[in-house]
Amino acid sequence: MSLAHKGRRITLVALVCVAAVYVRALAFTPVERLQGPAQKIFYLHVPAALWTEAAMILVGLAGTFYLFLKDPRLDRFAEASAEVGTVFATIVLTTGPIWGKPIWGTWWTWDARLTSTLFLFFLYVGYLLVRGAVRDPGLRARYAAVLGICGMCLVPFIHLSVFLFRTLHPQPIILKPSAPSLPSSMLATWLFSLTAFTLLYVGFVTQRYALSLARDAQRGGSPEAGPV
Amino acid sequence: MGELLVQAWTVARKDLVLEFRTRTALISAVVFTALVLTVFNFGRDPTAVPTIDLAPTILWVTFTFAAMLALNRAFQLELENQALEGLLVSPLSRTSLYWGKLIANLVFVAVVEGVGLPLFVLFFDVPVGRVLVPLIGVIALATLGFVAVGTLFSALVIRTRFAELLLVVILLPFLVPPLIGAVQVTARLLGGRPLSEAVGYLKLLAAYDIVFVSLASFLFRFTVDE
Amino acid sequence: MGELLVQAWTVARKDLVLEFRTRTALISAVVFTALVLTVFNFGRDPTAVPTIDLAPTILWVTFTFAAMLALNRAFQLELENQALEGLLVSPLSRTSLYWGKLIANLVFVAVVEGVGLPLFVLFFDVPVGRVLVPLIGVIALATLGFVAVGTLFSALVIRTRFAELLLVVILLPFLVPPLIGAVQVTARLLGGRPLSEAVGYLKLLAAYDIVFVSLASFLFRFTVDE
Amino acid sequence: MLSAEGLRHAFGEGRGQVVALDGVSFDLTSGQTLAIFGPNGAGKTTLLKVLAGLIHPQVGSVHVTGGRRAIGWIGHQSHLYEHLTVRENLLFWAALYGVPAARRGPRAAEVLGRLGMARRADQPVWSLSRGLAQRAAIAKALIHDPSVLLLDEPFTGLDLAAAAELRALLGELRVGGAAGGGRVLVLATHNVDEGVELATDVAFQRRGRFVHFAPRGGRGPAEIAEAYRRAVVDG
Amino acid sequence: MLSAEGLRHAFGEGRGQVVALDGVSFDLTSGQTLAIFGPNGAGKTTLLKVLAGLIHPQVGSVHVTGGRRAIGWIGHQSHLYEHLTVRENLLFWAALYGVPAARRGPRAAEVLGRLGMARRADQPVWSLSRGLAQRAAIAKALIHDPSVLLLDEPFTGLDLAAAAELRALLGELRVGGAAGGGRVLVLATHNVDEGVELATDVAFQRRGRFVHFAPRGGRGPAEIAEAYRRAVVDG
Ligand code: HEM
Ligand SMILES: Nc1ncnc2c1ncn2[C@@H]1O[C@H](COP(=O)(O)OP(=O)(O)OP(=O)(O)O)[C@@H](O)[C@H]1O
Ligand SMILES: Nc1ncnc2c1ncn2[C@@H]1O[C@H](COP(=O)(O)OP(=O)(O)OP(=O)(O)O)[C@@H](O)[C@H]1O
Ligand SMILES: [Mg+2]
Ligand SMILES: [Mg+2]
Repeated sequence: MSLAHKGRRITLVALVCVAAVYVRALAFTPVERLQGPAQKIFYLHVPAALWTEAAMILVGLAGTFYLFLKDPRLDRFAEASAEVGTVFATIVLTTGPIWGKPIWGTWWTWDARLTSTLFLFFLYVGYLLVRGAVRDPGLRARYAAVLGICGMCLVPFIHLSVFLFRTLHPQPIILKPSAPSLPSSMLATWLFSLTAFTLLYVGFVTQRYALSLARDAQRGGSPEAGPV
Repeated sequence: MGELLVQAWTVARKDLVLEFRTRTALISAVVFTALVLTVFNFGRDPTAVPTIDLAPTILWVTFTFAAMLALNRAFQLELENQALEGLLVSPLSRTSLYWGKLIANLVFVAVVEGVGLPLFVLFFDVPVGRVLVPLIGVIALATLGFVAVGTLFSALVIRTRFAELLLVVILLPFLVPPLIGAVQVTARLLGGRPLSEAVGYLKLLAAYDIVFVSLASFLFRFTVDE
Repeated sequence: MGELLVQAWTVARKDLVLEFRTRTALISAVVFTALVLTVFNFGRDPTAVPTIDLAPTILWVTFTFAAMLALNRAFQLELENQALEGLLVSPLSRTSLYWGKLIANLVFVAVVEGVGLPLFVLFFDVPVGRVLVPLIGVIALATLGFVAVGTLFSALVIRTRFAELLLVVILLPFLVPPLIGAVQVTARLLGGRPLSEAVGYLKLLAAYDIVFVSLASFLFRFTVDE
Repeated sequence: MLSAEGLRHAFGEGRGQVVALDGVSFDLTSGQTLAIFGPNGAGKTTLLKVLAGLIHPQVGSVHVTGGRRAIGWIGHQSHLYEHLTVRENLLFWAALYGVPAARRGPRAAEVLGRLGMARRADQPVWSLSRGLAQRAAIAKALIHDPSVLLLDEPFTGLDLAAAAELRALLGELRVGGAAGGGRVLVLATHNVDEGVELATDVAFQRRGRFVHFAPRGGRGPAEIAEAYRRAVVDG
Repeated sequence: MLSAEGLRHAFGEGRGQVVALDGVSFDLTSGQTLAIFGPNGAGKTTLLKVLAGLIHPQVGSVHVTGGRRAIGWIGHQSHLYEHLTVRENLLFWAALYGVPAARRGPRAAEVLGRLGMARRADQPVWSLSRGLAQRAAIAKALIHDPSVLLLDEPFTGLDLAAAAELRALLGELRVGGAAGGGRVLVLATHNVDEGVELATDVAFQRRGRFVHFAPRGGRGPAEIAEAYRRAVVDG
């Protein structure tokens, strides 16, 4: 089975899981008392948000190893992860406002976490733009690694601002030092959806990785390059 | 190391001489500062919005702009007669290039800030007397961080087309933590609050500087071509 | 007159094609808009300063900056391969050059404003729905005035060294009246006050436009060399 | 068609002043080609800029029949926009010079073809090599079929084939094509071998002055070179 | 001292791709001068940029004894800062190339004197005429006394005296001055007459390939020109 095939298979499974999460969420999980049905978007929103950040960190890690090992596979992975991260950031940035409108009565608010997601999105855009602007593959990989590492280090700083700046956004419910404060049925659904999104991430990345392999092969194996 | 610093200083001095001789970017930055300050002064309704609430933001928007100007200028300058090509084929290490540009950028931004701050005090009539030293400290802290990152990135995009644009776009997210920190600390200072209230932000700023100055110092060698 | 406009359009179209192809200045301006809007948001304490009081000033600082970028860009572009020399020795009248640059600048600024306004509404959550048409009217009125003056001045300084700097310096005082007017009218509009309250400022803006657009149209012939 | 009257121009002031033009006068009519030879810094470029109307001389005046529209100028810079293609550049300049819209495309193709640039027409200018960019600059200067051509080292960067082609082209232009009468050419260079054959008149410029200015008569490159040596190098 | 191994480089992709270097290899040792002749767009500049280390070739590699410090490169651009004077530029580049501080001033004066620029040393670069700027660029490339000299149309814009001086200077450099052994020179131009006498080896480049590459032997300009015509123009 080719890599692209595998990727497509995993993505499919993941999408089925996401659908299942929603069936479960809509049919079997209690409606949250204060927020009503709008809270259902939670299962899409939160795992996507987590993976947006995780993907950036993986981009940075891949970059770090690339600088020492010079293995083009690491660079391909970083590229794939960044593109998938961008997609997830887009999901958060669309589901957030859709959720926020009924809850907060406004599409957007300058909550630190919302803003930090927005800037994470900008970070991804910048990263991909730099990749697009440098044509020499070696140089591109190196530059991307440098930017990726900086991006990885930026994520905690952006995160820190959440706790320093007053915020409208819900404080961490699940990922906090004390025990999660979520009804167990919601927690179970949420964990299931997290698994689904992990699969989705793996599936997307695999597909994207296969695509860049194919593109390089099509160029005759010789490293494609040009003036920077 | 000595050699590295000597070469860095050679590059920085050249930049500063050029800047001093043409003054374009410097005066533009100063005038822009004056412009922003003026506009804000006329724009706000003094009874509705107390000065103190606005001042920090205005100060930092201005300073950020000055820094962006400096960073752009830093490599624009190397494009005339393709001097950059000359630098890249010379034995100058990219490390020295980085430090040279960093020094020149910091001097440039410091000068703009040095002019901007009195203008700001004058126009907004904010009481900085008591807090001048900590204020300058915060300015230095925040400026160092983002100029260090910006200089690394400008070395990174320097050989791509649309370098200027790319720089703005990739630098944007990196400006957020130092800016938030700086604005918040400045607000506390001007509001006469005890510095202890701002300690979280000060830590944030210091951590940012430490992380990114060392990261940039470590990473620039990979923007070297060998 | 027809000939004049045809030539002006030739120049403007060339500028717009170039801008579209490189997009540098445009994207920079848009990103800067996003940056300024963001920074302002983090700077202010939402409970202390109501959005409405700040919004007009922020909007206009941003737009002014975009306009300055456009004006700078307008002749920077002509410096590559000294295309400007080519324009000056060609039969193109300075009038057409002026109008061409004016059109290109207005389109450029309009695009930035077109992107900036929705961002502004989104980020600041100001209720513009009811006042959208008059708001756009005010923006157009104020923009026309200072872009017209700025373009005249950019034609004036275009052949001096340090054109960029000179432009900022001489334009600064001319920015004050349209900016004050625009900010005040915008504040009234967003505050839900009747337009009649702003009538004085509207008159100021209109008078400024009439005076300076005709003055520029009359004076540019003297920037022609013969 | 092209006359200059007592031109004088200096750059800078005081001790550092450089007199780039010092009492230059001449009068050229249709069919004449003036070749100006001179060492680096003699003021050739300054003279052509004055003739083109880009520099206003401090003393003296220039008259060109037909005004600006009649002039084609190839300077040290190409006047081309790097991010437009060669063809787009030509169409833009053709429009500025008032070439009728329907003529612009064919005219651009014609000039480019003549200069061996047909294959390169849709390349952006930034991707051209130096010689190719110079050809594009020549095409730009010729696009509106000027009757006064100011050529400042037009052979710079051209390969042998292109240089020969340009010489042929200029020869044709001088005596006039199908369209009408001859043209006036002013050719500035420091190299006597280049383009002497084209000249009807020869001037040697040194420190802003014409130290020699006479019809070429029957003189060939060797004779001119000898005269140049005597007047400029030793003089 | 300077070797290139199977260099290949193309610009752009797909249909618009231009192959600027196509399998170029050579090996030069001290005292050798390679003159590369080729039409516009042949890839001469690209080759020199690859040798200088500015472009990383897509295939192949370059080796220079002494690394970057050993290279002097005169390209199409002068690498000079317009708002510094000629001397300030030279001192800056000398410092970057590690010339000892005490040697910089005298060395700059020496190179400038040699190129007839002594009077112009304290003029800002922006005020120089084209030929004078080219001399300054040459001075910049020679300031650190490089052992490998890459010359891309170095005679551009120079007047006859300066061109002769440069030829003499390069001749001296090749065989080595007082300081030490000979140097390696690579001279790219499209003009066979220019600098043939300097060459020990001759290459003709066309569409990125060396279609001819041999020692000059006793061949003079006329013979080389004939060979060039056969190999490049007709070939
Ligand atoms: C555009 C709007 C929004 C954006 C960009 C956004 C962004 C994020 C991000 C980045 C996270 C992950 C934080 C982390 O990893 O700790 C998150 C988590 C969360 N969001 Fe949002 N959000 C938005 C709107 C909302 C709204 C309207 C609500 C509901 C009132 C909401 C509720 C939550 C909850 C409950 C979490 C889980 C917190 C945790 O367990 O850590 N979000 N959001
Ligand atoms: N803008 C300027 N400012 C100051 N001096 C200038 C300026 N332009 C030219 N000069 C000086 O005027 C003199 C004549 O310059 P010009 O460019 O006309 O020479 P040229 O004959 O074209 O030389 P070349 O053959 O090198 O091109 C030179 O000494 C030059 O340094
Ligand atoms: N940055 C670039 N992007 C795309 N194509 C380029 C680039 N640089 C050069 N080329 C193309 O590569 C080819 C070789 O260019 P190069 O500059 O090496 O030629 P050359 O031999 O130096 O010519 P000339 O004698 O005109 O200077 C040309 O067709 C040119 O158009
Ligand atoms: Mg000249
Ligand atoms: Mg070349």
